[in-house]
Amino acid sequence: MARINMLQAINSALDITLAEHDNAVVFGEDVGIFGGVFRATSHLQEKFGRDRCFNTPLVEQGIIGFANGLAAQGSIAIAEIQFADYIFPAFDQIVNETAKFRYRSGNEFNVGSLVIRTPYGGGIAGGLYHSQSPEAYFAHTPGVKVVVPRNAYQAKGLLLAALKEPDPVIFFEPKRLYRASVGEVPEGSYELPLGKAEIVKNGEQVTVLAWGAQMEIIEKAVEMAEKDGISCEVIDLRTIAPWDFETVVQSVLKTGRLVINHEAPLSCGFGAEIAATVQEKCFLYLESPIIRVCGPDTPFPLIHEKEYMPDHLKTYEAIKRSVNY
Amino acid sequence: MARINMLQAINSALDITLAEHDNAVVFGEDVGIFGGVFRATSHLQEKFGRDRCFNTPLVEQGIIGFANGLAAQGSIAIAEIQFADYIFPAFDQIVNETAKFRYRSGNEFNVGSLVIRTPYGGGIAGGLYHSQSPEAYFAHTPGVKVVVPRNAYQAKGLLLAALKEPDPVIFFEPKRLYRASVGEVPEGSYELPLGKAEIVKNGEQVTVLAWGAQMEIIEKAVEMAEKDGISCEVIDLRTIAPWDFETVVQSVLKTGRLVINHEAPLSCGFGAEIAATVQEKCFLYLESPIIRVCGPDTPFPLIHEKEYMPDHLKTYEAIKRSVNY
Amino acid sequence: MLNPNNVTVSVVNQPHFIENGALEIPMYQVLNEQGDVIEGAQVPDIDKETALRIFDTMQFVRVLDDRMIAAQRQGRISFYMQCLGEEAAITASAAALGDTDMIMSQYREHAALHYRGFKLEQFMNQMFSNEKDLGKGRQMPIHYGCKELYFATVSSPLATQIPQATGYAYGQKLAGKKECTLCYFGEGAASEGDFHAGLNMAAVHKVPCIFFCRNNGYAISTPASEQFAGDGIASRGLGYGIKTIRVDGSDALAVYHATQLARKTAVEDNAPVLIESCAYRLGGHSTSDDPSGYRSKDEEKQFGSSDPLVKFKHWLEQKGWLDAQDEQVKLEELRKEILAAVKVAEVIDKPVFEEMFTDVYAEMTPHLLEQMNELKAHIKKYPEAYPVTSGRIV
Amino acid sequence: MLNPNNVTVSVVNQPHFIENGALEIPMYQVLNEQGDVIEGAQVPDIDKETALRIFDTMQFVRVLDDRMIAAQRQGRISFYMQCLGEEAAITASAAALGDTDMIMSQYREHAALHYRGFKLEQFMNQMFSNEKDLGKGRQMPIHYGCKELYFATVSSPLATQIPQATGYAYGQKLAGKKECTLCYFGEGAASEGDFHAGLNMAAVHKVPCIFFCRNNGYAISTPASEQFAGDGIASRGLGYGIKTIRVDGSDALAVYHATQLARKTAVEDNAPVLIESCAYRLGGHSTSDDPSGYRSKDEEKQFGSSDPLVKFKHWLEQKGWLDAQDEQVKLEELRKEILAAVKVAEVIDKPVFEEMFTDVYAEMTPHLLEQMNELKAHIKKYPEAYPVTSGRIV
Ligand SMILES: Cc1ncc(C[n+]2csc(CCOP(=O)(O)OP(=O)(O)O)c2C)c(N)n1
Ligand SMILES: Cc1ncc(C[n+]2csc(CCOP(=O)(O)OP(=O)(O)O)c2C)c(N)n1
Ligand SMILES: [Mg+2]
Ligand SMILES: [Mg+2]
Repeated sequence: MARINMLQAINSALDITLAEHDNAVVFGEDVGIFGGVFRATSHLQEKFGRDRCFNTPLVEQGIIGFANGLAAQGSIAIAEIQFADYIFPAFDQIVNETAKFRYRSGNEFNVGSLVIRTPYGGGIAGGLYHSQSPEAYFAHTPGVKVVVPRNAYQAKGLLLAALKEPDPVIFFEPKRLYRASVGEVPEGSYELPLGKAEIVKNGEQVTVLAWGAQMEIIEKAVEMAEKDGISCEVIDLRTIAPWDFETVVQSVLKTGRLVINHEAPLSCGFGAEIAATVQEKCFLYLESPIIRVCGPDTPFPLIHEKEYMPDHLKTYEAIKRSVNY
Repeated sequence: MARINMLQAINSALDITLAEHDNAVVFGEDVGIFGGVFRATSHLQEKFGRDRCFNTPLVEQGIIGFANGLAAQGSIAIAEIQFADYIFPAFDQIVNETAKFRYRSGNEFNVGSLVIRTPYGGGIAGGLYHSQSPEAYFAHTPGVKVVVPRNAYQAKGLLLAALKEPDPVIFFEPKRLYRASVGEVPEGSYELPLGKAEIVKNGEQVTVLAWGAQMEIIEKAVEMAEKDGISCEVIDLRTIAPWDFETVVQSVLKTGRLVINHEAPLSCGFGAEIAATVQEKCFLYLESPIIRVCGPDTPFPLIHEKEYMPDHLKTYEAIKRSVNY
Repeated sequence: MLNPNNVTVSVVNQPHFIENGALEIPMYQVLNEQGDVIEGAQVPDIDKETALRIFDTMQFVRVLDDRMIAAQRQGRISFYMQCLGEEAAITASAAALGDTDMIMSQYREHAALHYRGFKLEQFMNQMFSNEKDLGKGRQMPIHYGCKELYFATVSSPLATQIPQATGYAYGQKLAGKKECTLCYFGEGAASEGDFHAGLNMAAVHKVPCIFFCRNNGYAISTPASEQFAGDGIASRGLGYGIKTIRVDGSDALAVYHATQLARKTAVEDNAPVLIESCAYRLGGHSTSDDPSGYRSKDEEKQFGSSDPLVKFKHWLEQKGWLDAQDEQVKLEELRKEILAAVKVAEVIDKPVFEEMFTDVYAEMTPHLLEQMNELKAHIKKYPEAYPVTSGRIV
Repeated sequence: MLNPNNVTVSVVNQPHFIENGALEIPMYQVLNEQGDVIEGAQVPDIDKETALRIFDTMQFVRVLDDRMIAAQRQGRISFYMQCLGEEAAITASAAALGDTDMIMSQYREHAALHYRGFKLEQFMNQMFSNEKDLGKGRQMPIHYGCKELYFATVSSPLATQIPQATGYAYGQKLAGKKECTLCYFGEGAASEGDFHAGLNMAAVHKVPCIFFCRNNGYAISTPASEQFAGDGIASRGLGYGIKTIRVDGSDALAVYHATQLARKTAVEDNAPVLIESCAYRLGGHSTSDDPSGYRSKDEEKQFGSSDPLVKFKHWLEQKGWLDAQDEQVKLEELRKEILAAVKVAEVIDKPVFEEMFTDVYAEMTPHLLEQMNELKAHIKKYPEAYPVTSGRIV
């Protein structure tokens, strides 16, 4: 165990995987000698050579197209998209190819050994194009799995699990926590389960749910609420697709209330799916409407970042509204 | 008034627009002399010349990139994407450019005069790649408007309105109705409002909501349900973004029940947003959980198309479940 | 690298523009219109067995296409695409590969699959979406794929296979196998961004990949002249620093030779090669298409003259490798076999209902399990409404 | 069209591969390293006023860049990008345009905007995201845009402006205006699918567009040698059938002349032109970047020698158009002006909170209205948490 940050944890997961598997390859824009613009791939080229860790030309659709082919061939393809905002040129390769590779071929071929890593989210003064949280687009895309870690420990364990998973995974990394999230992380290999939410804190009156960087936001809000005497259950969804509805439903059956938080715009964000499912499965148990605390339906504005963010205060207010309904 | 089909209605809207505006341009794959693979653009090149209606090279990202530029210049850009399944290579141009053009420039520039037309949906034995309904992706994208007509009359009126709208519009055309939907359509120009749902039928016990080609499906289901003595209110949403939550909420406040139908996969489909919003706004009035009758979370399978489709029987069963909860 | 900008360094002091025509890209031909070897032409090393296997495949596909178009007209299958006029381009290129070289195709290249050994009934099972289809009936007719034969499953979105071929070939190189990937695509698909991505990455990362562009003059109704303004697709090769050749796609020998040489470059030098094969698309785009809406019979006559089968047959006969007498009998037999295979395939059961939910993920998720069970109960309630599957739901 | 395949028709009977080096693409230069006109070089028609305006802009930008990098280090702005080494390429190309020609840029081309007349305070207002920013504070620093000056707002996603430039130019042609669009992008951005789309469509649809590629040897840390394997970006022009020229990007006269000629072709022949301008990126990619992580000081020294300002200044002095004496005074004044402008801009109010919701659509939708009102109430409740806007919420 050592105290390291999330970038180091991710780097370690990649390092372990490249060392274990000769056919594991890391690639993307600037991931080579430079180690990526955030340095998540530092030293990998040095250690494993230019064949196993390399810069690609600047073309996201090519990176994912290449990754699909490489994974279909049987290699472990680990692609980096420099910012989640730049995943959209690769959208066709992901939605029409990655997600449907196994299904359309009747399992003759698959790209299960593909992991796409990409930093997402706001809070770094990135404006419209260095702040987006596009997980909902992929949650509407059967065939891919979507994972978002909340801290260094989770990041390494979930990434190692994603790399073993026989399905393609999009791994969204909360970039504002890259250096900020520091914690005890085992040096060796370990895995945390995909498709399983984690109850971070037990509580009675209201379930508060988020994922990734928003976890620390809701935890802060919950702290405030508990001071008011509101007992909150806190859930980290961890995997967005397929999401662990059972854990969430169990929790809401108990608390009768649900507050969901995400950074992406409200409309048709993943919070909508959670709310729609939970209202159906917990109908008779709900004490108040499910509340979503999300980004508004605007692009991400630089100067009004604070106003835009679904922060702890907005979440705290929502918890109170939920309980006092 | 003449009885024409949806393709003719669309063709007429385009014809009127090209005749009225010298700077209106129609383009896309095979839309020129051939008139498009579905013939929605028949005779337009003949009438208005190759400068005003033309084939593009086979590159969707180029078509929408070109369209964004052309609209920014001030022309009326009317782009066709041959199948909605092939809109994904243009996803970046739509999500990062079209949708954010006005916002990011502080209204210095805009692409409000852009309309993207594209046939969507299943029911024509098209399998994975000629059947998709991707409207939810765009509903999660602030800055674009999304419209889906249910018949020939609606198609012409909504398309003409979309062409006048000062915002970019994605116009999804239900391709299985192209020839099947025949009705009285005025020869001249007329507009139907964007952002307004239509109550197609009044009822008391349950609100049944859909859009586009699924309207005839829910109408069939409602017919069955009414024979059982269930009074249904039927709503055609018409505009997906921004959607008319007021009309829907008013209806559910009255009926206390809601069944939503869409072809796209259930998870994070637009039904999720409707359900999430309605449970919040109608919480105390809901008599039973909101039910979504949707495509399952799989790619669109050719041979199991019937099984896949959220058909009238599934909808009928859902209506009964909703009422008998 | 010459310098940080990676450009040549010669200097001029007058503004000099490069224009169309600056570089001649001739077309490689071995056979003339009749099928005689052109004087002075280099005939590739080809043995009798290979030559006959190529010819057999070309014939097979010609007859198959003809019969399946008829079957589509009769409403027995929903859709079909033929390769009329392009049989030599596809078959001879596939023949120049090793058995374990990967083929990634667009959709008009079933000849390559047949050459590899895909059986008549396998074609049929796919087209009739029955339970023996390797693709489990999920895709439209002609979307074949077969892992055993190293033929990637066809995917309708155009050009997506191009960067995938680059990635696949990279994996082959990494594994140290002396294998390559051959990627087919049309001149229309070459307009997609994925083409640019795939070729550029292949050149930069030095992968053993052959990019085989079938320039057949049309993308549905769009003529090549409205698709690009350069000199074919070959003129792009230089821009990527990829070795490039243009061949007459109706000439099986030229295609075979060019592909042989390309394979050698790919495998021995770990370098991609671009082949532009020109052969007019003689038929409609697909059974949904009617070319009379966009091109004249005259044009079809003028450019459809050079039938690859006639040419290659003539050459085989001259070599004394083919016995012209058998021809009619053989074709008649083939027709019968195909018709018989249609009849078998169309009555084979369709895939069971559960196959709708498998293969979305390696293992079915709880969500899908729930959805599957709900649907099962529903079908049991209304079996007549779902005749394809209800009979076998228990 | 030559034939349906749209290819040249010459035939060879031996397989002949086209390879790198088949076509020489020299670089156009007028000035040598010192700034002397190379013997025999064609000097473009340029008047004193234009030449001095180019030089003034180059100087302005050099000083602005220097000062704003310092401001970023001091934490006054969050981010900056300089164009060190590329001042001539950007300024001289912009100078060759008409006032109403559209400019679509990548991000490193603020020199073009200054040349057009964008004022110092306008730059500042954008960088400080204050309420006078034309972009309403929504984008990161250096994402300028100005309708009045025909300069499209910068958008971070790379290469998206390339097909947009094609479309914009198509609109100009349709409107019958004798105008063109100039589109700037880096050699890295040229790898994107949108590059391929934009250039191919421009050639096919014959639009008056100049594609100006700044090949500066790097895309962040990725050297050109890992970006492409052909001969620069110019070698792609032929593939699209686009007239193409390569120029020395540190040579203001060569760039000016090439762009002048390109504009003539664009506007008079309705034909696109590709210009590849080579000038080494002397500085870091942005203030977030540290080049020492991926390139040597040696390399920087070797290729950074030819300073476009030094060269152009030398030429101007030789012409007798520039008075060397004033130089230092002028630069000092500029620095002061800039510092003063920083101080003004940084204290101007930020855009009011409502601007977060405007311009998503032409008119605010009911959804946004609801969200805005909710947020307003929230901010009123917690004003200290939203100091940027709470003060002006009523
Ligand atoms: C991304 C995408 N866009 C559009 C289509 C529809 N489409 C199918 S085939 C075709 C034409 C392809 O032409 P080409 O690549 O020249 O191949 P050919 O049919 O001539 O063999 C088009 C436009 C598609 N399948 N995928
Ligand atoms: C689609 C997209 N992918 C990645 C990035 C991140 N990014 C910003 S600038 C840059 C390098 C661009 O290099 P080049 O085009 O050569 O321009 P230069 O910076 O050298 O002027 C990258 C990768 C981006 N902005 N957009
Ligand atoms: Mg073609
Ligand atoms: Mg560069």
